[in-house]
This record gives sequence, C-alpha cells and structure tokens, in this order.
Amino acid sequence: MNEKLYQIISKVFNVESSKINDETSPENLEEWDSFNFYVLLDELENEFNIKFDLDETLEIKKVEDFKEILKKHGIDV
Amino acid sequence: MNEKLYQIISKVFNVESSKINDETSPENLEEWDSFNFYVLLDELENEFNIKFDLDETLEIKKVEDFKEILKKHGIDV
Amino acid sequence: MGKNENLSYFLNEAKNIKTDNFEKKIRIAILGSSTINGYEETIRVKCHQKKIACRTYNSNYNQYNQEILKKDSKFYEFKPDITFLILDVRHVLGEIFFTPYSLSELEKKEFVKNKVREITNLIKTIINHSKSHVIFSDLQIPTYSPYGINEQKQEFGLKQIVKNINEKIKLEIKNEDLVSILDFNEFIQKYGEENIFNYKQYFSGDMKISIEFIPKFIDELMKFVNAITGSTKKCIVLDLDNTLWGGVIGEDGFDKIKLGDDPIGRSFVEFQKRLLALNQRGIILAINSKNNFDDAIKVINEHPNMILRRENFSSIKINWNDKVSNLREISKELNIGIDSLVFFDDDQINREFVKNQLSDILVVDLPTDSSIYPKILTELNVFELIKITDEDLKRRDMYSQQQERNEFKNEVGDFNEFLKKMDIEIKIKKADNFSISRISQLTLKTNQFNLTTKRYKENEIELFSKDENKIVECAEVKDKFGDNGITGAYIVEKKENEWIIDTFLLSCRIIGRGIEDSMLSEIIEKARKQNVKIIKGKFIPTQKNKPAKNFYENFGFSLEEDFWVFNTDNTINKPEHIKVIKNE
Amino acid sequence: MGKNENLSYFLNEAKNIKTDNFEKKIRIAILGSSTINGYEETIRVKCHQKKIACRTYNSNYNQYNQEILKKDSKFYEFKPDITFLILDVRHVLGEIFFTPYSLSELEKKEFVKNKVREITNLIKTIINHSKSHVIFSDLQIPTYSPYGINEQKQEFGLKQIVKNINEKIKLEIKNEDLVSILDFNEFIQKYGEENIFNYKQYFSGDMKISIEFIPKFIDELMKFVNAITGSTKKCIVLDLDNTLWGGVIGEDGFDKIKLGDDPIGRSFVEFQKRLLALNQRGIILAINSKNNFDDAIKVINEHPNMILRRENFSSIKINWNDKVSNLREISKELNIGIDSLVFFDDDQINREFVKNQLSDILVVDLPTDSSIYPKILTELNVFELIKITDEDLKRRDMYSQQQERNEFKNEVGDFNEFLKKMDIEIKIKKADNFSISRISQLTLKTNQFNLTTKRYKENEIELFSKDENKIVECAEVKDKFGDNGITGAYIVEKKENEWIIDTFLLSCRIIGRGIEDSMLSEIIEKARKQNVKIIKGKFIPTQKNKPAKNFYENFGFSLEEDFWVFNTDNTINKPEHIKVIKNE
Repeated sequence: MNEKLYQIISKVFNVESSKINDETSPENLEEWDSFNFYVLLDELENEFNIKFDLDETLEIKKVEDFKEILKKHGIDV
Repeated sequence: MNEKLYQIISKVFNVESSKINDETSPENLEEWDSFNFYVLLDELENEFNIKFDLDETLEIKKVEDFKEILKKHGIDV
Repeated sequence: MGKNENLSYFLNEAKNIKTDNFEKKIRIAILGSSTINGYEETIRVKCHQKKIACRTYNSNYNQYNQEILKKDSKFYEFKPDITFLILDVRHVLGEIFFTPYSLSELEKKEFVKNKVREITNLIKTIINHSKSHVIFSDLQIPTYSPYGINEQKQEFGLKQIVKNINEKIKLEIKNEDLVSILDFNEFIQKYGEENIFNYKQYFSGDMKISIEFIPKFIDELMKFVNAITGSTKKCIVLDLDNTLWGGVIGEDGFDKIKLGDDPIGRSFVEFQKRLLALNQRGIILAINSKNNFDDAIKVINEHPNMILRRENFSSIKINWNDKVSNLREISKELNIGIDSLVFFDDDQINREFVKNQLSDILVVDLPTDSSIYPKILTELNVFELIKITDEDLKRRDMYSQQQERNEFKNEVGDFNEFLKKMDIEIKIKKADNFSISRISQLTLKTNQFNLTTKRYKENEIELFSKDENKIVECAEVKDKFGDNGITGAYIVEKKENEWIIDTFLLSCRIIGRGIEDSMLSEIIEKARKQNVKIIKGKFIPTQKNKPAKNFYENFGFSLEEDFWVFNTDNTINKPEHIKVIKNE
Repeated sequence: MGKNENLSYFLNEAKNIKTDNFEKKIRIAILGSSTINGYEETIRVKCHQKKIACRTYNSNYNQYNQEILKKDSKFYEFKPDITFLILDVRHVLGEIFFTPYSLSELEKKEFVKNKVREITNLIKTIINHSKSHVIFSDLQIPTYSPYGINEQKQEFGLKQIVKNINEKIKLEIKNEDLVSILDFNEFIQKYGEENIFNYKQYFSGDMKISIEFIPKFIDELMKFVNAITGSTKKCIVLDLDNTLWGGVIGEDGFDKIKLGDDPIGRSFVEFQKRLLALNQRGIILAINSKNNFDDAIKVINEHPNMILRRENFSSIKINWNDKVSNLREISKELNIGIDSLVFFDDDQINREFVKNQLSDILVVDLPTDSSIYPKILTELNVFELIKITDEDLKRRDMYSQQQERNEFKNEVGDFNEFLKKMDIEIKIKKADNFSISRISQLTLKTNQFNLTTKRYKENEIELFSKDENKIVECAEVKDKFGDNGITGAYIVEKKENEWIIDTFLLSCRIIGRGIEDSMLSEIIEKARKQNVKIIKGKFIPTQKNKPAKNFYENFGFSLEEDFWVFNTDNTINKPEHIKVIKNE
C-alpha cells in the first residue's frame, strides 16, 4: 500500500518512485510545486474514493503527512 | 449474492423478499410495473457499478433474466 | 430528512403515508409533456417530511393540452392549489430541435411567436379556470447545436430560439401574481445534462429526467411548495467560532482567527457573503455563541475581513448560557416562532442538544469541512418566498430599529411613559395592488397574534378586496425609530345587522403597544358610522396564538355562544398615544 | 486518443513532446482572470494528438488586463494565432455577485454597460494589435441567486445582469470575423457546476474549473483550434445494419429491422436526425455497407421511419467488397482526402481492419449500446468550422449534383464530348466581403490541387485584398447540373516586370474539367493587358498535391531554377468549352 501511494506520487510528479520516501517534500523535490500538489490530492481522492477536508490538506508538508491523513480516512498505507 | 439481488428487487417493488424467486415476472407479481422496472434497473446499475445496454434490458422478462444479464457483466449471483 | 434517498425510497414511503392531520394542506397538480412517473410520490413524501398534508394529481402522458383546455377535465375537478407545468424542449420544438436550418429567419420568428402564444395561453387558461398557482418550468436550452461553435454567431441559432421563447414567456407572465417560473436551466447547470438526461431511459420510456435525479428535481418544486404554504424560515442563528470564522477567538485571539487571506479564511468570508445576501433580502440574522462578549464583539466590530457587522444581527447572544436557552430568548426577543429559526453550529454536541430540546427548529448538519459551508447554505432552500415584498426587503432595518426601541424602553423605564414617547402612527389602508400580496403573506405566516389563523392566498385576498360585503384593510405602522411597514390586517364580513370579524392579526413584533386596540377601534367606529350595532368575532385557539387569547375580553367584548360580541353603542377603549390616519 | 485521461497524464505528456514537425502549426495564448495552470500543457498534448504543432503562452495570474493593454507585452511578443480570453463571472461582477441588491435598477444598467465596454475594449485591442483570433469564453450564469425563486420575476436580477452582459458582448463582436464566443454555459450545462466547480480548489488556489474537468474544458477550446487550423472532417461514412438501423436487413427483413416504434428503433431514429442536421449544415454523408444493394436501398427509399434518404448520401457503396476498398473509392469519388473521413461501423473487426489499413481516417469506437450513438456523434467535435459559409450550406446539394454529373459522364462516354455538354461557366471575382472567408477556408483546407499550400487566415486574405500590389481573386463555377459555388482561388504578387503566383488552388471535386486552365489563362491575359511579360509560379510538393504536379508544365511553363515561368507573348492554352465571365 505504501507502494501504491509512492506510485501515485511518482506518476503525478513524474519522477522515479525510488526518489520518493516519507521525508520527500517540496524542499527536496523540485517537481513538487503548488499546482501539482492539488493534482495529487485530486488523484488520491479519486483513487481511494475519499474527500479530504480543506484544513487537512493545508497540514500536509511531506509524504509522511499523506500517510497520516489517508490513515485518518481509513486507508491503511 | 442471490440474496442481494432478491433484496434489491424486494426493496424496489416493496414486497417481501420471500415472494421473489427466479420465475417472478410482471405476470405473477402485480407490484412489478413498467416504471418501477426502470427504477430497478437504475438501482442495479448503481449498486453493482455497471451499465446495461439498452437491448439487454429489453430482453428481461423475469428475475432469472436479471441473473443472466448480471453474470454477463461479471456479477456472480 | 432523507434528502439523499433515491427514488425507490420515495415510491415506497409514499405508500406508507397515512392521512395527514397537519395544519398546512396543499393540492398539487403536475402536468407534463413527457413521462412524469415518480414525481407525485416524491413530492408527497417531501411534503410529509415538512409537515404539509399533500394531495397530488398527475396528468396522463402528454395529455396536458386537453386537460387544460377542457373546462370539465379531471385536472380542474381536482382543484389544485399549485400546478406545475413541465414541458420538454424537444416536445415544444419538434423537428426544429434537430434541424433549425429548415426555417428561414422569418419563419423562426413566427415559430417563436406561436410557441409563446400557445404556452402563455395554456398558463392563462389555468389561472382563469382555477384558483391555482401556476409554476412553469422553462425550456431547457439545448447543450448541442448542429451549428457547433458557430451557434453563438448565428443571428438566430437553435439556442437563441429557445432563449427567446423563455424570455418572452417571462415577459408575458410578469404581472401575473399567480404565475412563477421554475428555472429549469439552473437545475441542468447545477447537476449537468450528462447526469440528468439518461439516453436509455429516454428511449425506453420518454423520461426526460433520469430516475436518479427525480428527487433532486422535486427539491426544485418544493421551493415553490414551501413558499406558497408559508413554510419559509425567517431567521438564521449562527454560532461564531468555526462557524463564522476559522478558529476559536478565546484561544487563538483576534489576530490569529482565520478570516480571509488563507484558504480556510476565504471559505468563511464566502459563507458570510452569502449570509449577507440573504440578510439584505430580509432574512434575519442572530448570534448564539459561548464566548466572552467583549472578545467576540470586537471581531464583529473591528476585524478588517469581517463581512457581517453588528448591524446585520438583530439579536446577539454571546454569553455562557446554554444554546437552547439562548435560542428561546432569541425567539422571544424577535417575536418569531422557534420553527422559523435555522441554527448553524459547527459543534455536533450543541446541534444534537438543540435538536433534542427544540424539535421544531431546523438544525443544519454542518460537515467538518468549512469549504462546504457556502454550498450547504445555498442548498437549504428554506428561505424561498413566492413574492419578495417591500416588507421583506425592509425587515432587516426594522429589526435593527426594534433593538433601538428596546434600548429606549429600558431608558424610559415606565412602560406607559415609553409608549407615549414612541410617537406611534398607524395608517389604515384598504387592500390594493400594493398591499394584497403582503396581506396574504401575513395571513399565511402570522401565528401568535392571529385570532382565527385563516390562511389566504393572494388570489383569495384579491377576490375579497373586490367583494362589496367585505372589508379588507391593513395597518402600516411607524414610530420615532422608523417604519415597520404593513404589520397588521383584518377582514370583516358585513351582514345587514352585524359585522363579523373573519380575520384579525398583527405581526408579533409589534404586539403590546396598543396597535391592536387602535385597529379594532377603527372597525367599531366604521360600523357605528354605518349604523351597525353588533360586531362579532371568534377566537380560534391554536398551539401558538395564546398572546391573542384575551384580546376581545380585555377590549370589552362579551362571550355569546361561539362568538365574542361588542355593541357599538358602548364606549370604545381607544388608545390615546396612537395617531390613526385613514387612507380610504 | 487518451481523451479520458486525467490532468496528470497531460501534464506529464506535455513534457515528452519533442519539437513537432507537423505541417499544421498554431500559437495559442490563454489569458485568464483565475488560475489557469494545466490548461496550456493539456492543449499542447491534445494538439499533438491531432498532428498540430502547438506553442502556447499563458498570462500570469490575473494579469490579462495589463498584457492586453500594453502593446509591448510578452503576450503580443508571442504573436498568437489564437487567444482565449477566459474571464470568471465572480471576477467580473465583484461584490455584485453576492449582493445585487446594493444597486438600483439604473445602477445595474450602468454596471452592465461598463462591463460590456471594458470587455469589448479588451477584445478589440487584441484584434487591433495582433493578427490573432480571439475566443471569448462568455460569463457563467450563476446557478444561485439570493433572490431564490423570485429571481425569474425580478426586472433585473442577478442572472439577468450576466445574461445581458453576454448578449451585449455577442452583439458587439457580431461582425468581427476574428472573434468567436465559447459557450461556457453549455460546458456547465453538460457536466454540471456540482462537478466542474470544486470549492476546495477554489479556496485553495482560485481554480474555477476543477482539476478533474480541465481536460474536458480544453476539449471545448480544441473545437476552435481544429476549426482554425482547418482540421475539420468533411464526410461521415456509415455502415447500415446496426449502425443506421437496428438488426440486419438481410436476415431480419424490411419489416423486422428496428427503426422507430420501440426503444432500440427510437435510438436509431435519433441518431439519423442528428446526422441529418450535420448533413444540412454541409457535412457529406456516405454509405459503406456489406449488403445486397436492392435490400438495403429499399429501406433507404421506402422505410416509413427512415430519416436519411438517398439524396442525403453523396456516395453509396452497398456491395460485398471489403470496407477499405469502399472507403478508398468513396474518397476518390468525392475527391476528398481519406483524412477528411469519419467512419461509423458497429462491427469492431471492420473498425480494426480499417484503422489498420487507413491510418489517417477517424474510426469511431462505437459502444455495443445503440442508445449512446447520438451522444457519441454529438461529442466528436470534429465538424467545427470557425465560420459557416454559403458553400458549406450548399455542399450537400453540390455533391448530389456531382452524382448526376458522374452519371451523365457515363452516359456521354467520350470525356471531351462530356465536357462540351456540361455548359461550364466560371465567374472570376475580386475578393470582397462576401468571399474573403471562403477564400481563406479554401487555402486552409485545400490539399490536392494546391500549388503552394500556403495557409492564410481570414484577416490575412483581407489584408492582401487591400494591397495594390496583389491580386486576390476567386472562381465561382456553375454547370448544367448546378452551382458549385466558390471553388477556386489565386493570389498573385505584382512586381514591376513580373508577376509571381503566390497561391493557386482548386477544390478537388472540380479538378480535370479545364477550370484550372481557364483560371490560369485569366491571370496571363490580365498580365498581358498590363504589359507584364513574365509570370512565375512555384510548385511546392507535399504528400497530397500530386494532382497539381504537372499543371504548369502541361500549360506551357518552363522550369527556371525554382520557378515555373511563362512568357505572356506565348499562345495561351485556353479551354474552349468554358465560358469565363469577369466580374471586376
């Protein structure tokens, strides 16, 4: 499941999934910009059939935070 | 799965599910009218996330036919 | 509320509705050019949920023309209060829908003219042969034109034909008070033709609205039903923290709450803007918040991104009392029923507590995501009015004046002294075109100071006003703080030797200032002049009209059998502090 | 075609596009009042899929005003061919969007006037400072009005304000050939605001179209790109059994095929009606069916529910040949390229075979459900024209006449004899307001008999026509069977001692009747009169213009370096059987 998340992130940001880890953030991945972050959110919502709250999305600073928020929505990654 | 189909049919036609069997048809169930037949099709499509072809729906004469058509769409009832 | 239930839910529920004994009753006819199965069941269930007893009539498939034009049809026999006329654009346009080229510009114009005439003729025939409101669902603008992107540059393309028909019908019925238009294109815009139109169901049974979307469409119809039955809400009561702004003022502080400037803050600003729009249209706003008053009021008065300000709120309860007590006080202070309130609070425990204690209030189930608040408010559909009167637009001001009055009262101390200083002035007016809709609205909505609680639609009031044996008058009330608008009305039936008061009511927010006595005095004086000795009136008790219970008795009427009776030779107890102007 | 891919697909694909060497090239600027991230990547990829080399320019967030008004902006520097101006209704309306009450009727009218002036000023500024087409996406009519159901009875409600702005802009730009309007409300109607507008994305980044629906919106933009680059399809080739009617005529028989009367039959009738609409607008229809000719043609001629009849089809191939051979013959017979054909066939094997053999043809992937056919046709979006000319509307007739001509030819036998009996008449006309758009269309769309294949937009042709040193003329061709309309054109550059033929083209369906020779003779005679001795022209070979390869040589030109040259003292090989009328 971890892999699935990494896969989606790697697809949206168009980078090798090997470059993705829990600490990946806009600071260390230049492909992560403010727009494709929203694209990523949209893909995750569609993929897992969930809806994030606006304030949840504002808390996400790195890949690990995605895991947290998905867990909150019952998606175990 | 048989049960699930009967359940939906019984809910839409508003009859006891014990009154439903494979031979149930508009002939022997007065609650089955031409309009709630479409309502039933709609519910089945939504429930199983499939789309029937128009000509498939025209072939349905009794409950057994629903099973056939669902099987065709990969739903095992 | 079962709002998200699908059609089979409504079909089954409709079978379970027992004869309703609700006070509000409505008879609804639905006439359509396509299959409208399922509509009447859904509307009956939705009415039942709103405590409206509803009977329905469905035209046979595409028989609307005959039903309307034949005066002895089952449709007229049904005596509808509301008639929905739902015509499909394909049906109206016929082959033109596919091949608009086959007509010349001139023929197109002729075509539009004929269709407008046909449809307005149908609408007007219904009005002439019944007392029904008519709601015409306008024609869907096609989402596809064979002209393609050129459609927009055509002198008179396919879409333009439909737009013209819609616009012209709108003009034709503009002055018909009984006719309204349902914006069908808004419905399509909201949910999308992709979803609303199902080709399979269309070819199978000429269904123009997919089974899945029938309940949503009935919500559009319900807006009119709510408005016509007077089920409209009057006041929105709002929590503050995480409801009007993001965060908690007591913890985060003035500078840290979220209001504008960031995504969360922008969502609250949008929510406030939509509240302001409703407020400007006459929906009252109130605050019910557990907070230190000073902290919270500072945000309202001073925060640069606040849209709603102190003057937008007609009642402000910022304290540590429980929410239910505050709601009761707001209801009392504004003199409107608990069932006219809508309560917004982000806290689910508060909401459940309120629902539990005050079953008549509408408690909105807010999601945890504040970005959805504006959408939730927009989709409530409980603030609809069939006609927005001047009083509606002025209401906001009137409630602010009310606050000033209360403060003045506290200042003056002695109540009689206060009344004298209020400079109250009443203008008594015969019902006319300007006041008929307001008088009807008052009979539909007034519960507390209403002696007989008879509900009359606009066309009935109009009929009464032309009846030589009836007096239909209203009272416009002013005082030193401003204009209350038309806030009282009565209907009197003139018999040879006695007059019977059929209806006597007063908007609750002005009760207790002697205005009711002045109005009654007016009736008695009028009778005296015409040498009528006996004035009779009933008090019909309801759950809500206790404030009016002792009105006749206190004035000097005596009970004889069912009626309270007054002999016009007796002295009239007319308040001295009120100036009455007659405007006959 | 990746049509259903989501945005991240387009964002990534956009990075993979190498410099395109496609013949068609386009420069697209997108100016928006909200966030338009993702638009340019998607449009580049969609252009690439259509073999259009596309460069894009994006305005900075909400900088469209400055970019348009400053003549030295990066926008003008980019030299766009198409500019999309996408303004959001909230942005244009400002606070009025929420509180239309704050304005009086008069102020509202003033507001509408100002906004229309502002926007048309922007549009006209672009046209004046560039050669770009401007596509204005009109304002979304709000799906919610604080007036609620009363909106429709307001003299001038919120929606009416927006409708008025849209209507007035439409009128203002009506005669601007370079300006078109994108019907944004159609887009909303199709998919629904519920889906297109995402509150979270709106508050987060001022996105007015949700990420999920950006690719769908770009499809709307692509209609204009296709039309302007001349990528429009000309002909729909149709199978019969289970494509134009339900069932198989050879098996089920005349009375048993499904056409009208039942759900399946109704879906085919609807499909035919939509085809008829396109046919009436100038899209050619043809039949490609494996059947006994007599069985099938009987249905077309005699079936009571058939919508399309024999005269609607410009080429009919009902035989037992394979589908690819038939398609090749249709293309040859109608004289239009394989890449101008769209092929509808319910049989997947046929479709794969055709795709495999004829890669340039558009083969439509029909679903097994015939009720979806009309929707599939409507959503193809490949028949768009930036301007529908008289020739487009007449095309259907012209192709029917073509069939008669072919039959006549077979009758006459000898080709020269046939030509003499055709009574061909050519009218040579200077380019004027009536013909400029057609001449541009011819340069954009003519591939086979086109000596230089230079593509010119309408504004360029207009410019040339005003240039004293250029001749821009067209040929209107008639014969005993009817009017072919404007089907030939040339552009000549006049230098002091020689004339250079910049463009010379002929619609392919009239090649080979001597018309091209008459037109060239006309140029030479004109030069002779003005004492110009030398006429020069280039033949620039492309994949498609072989039919024109030997034209100059056959006429008597000789090759000198890059040019074919003719001395006007030489005898002119002018066809005798053609009557030339000059209309100068």
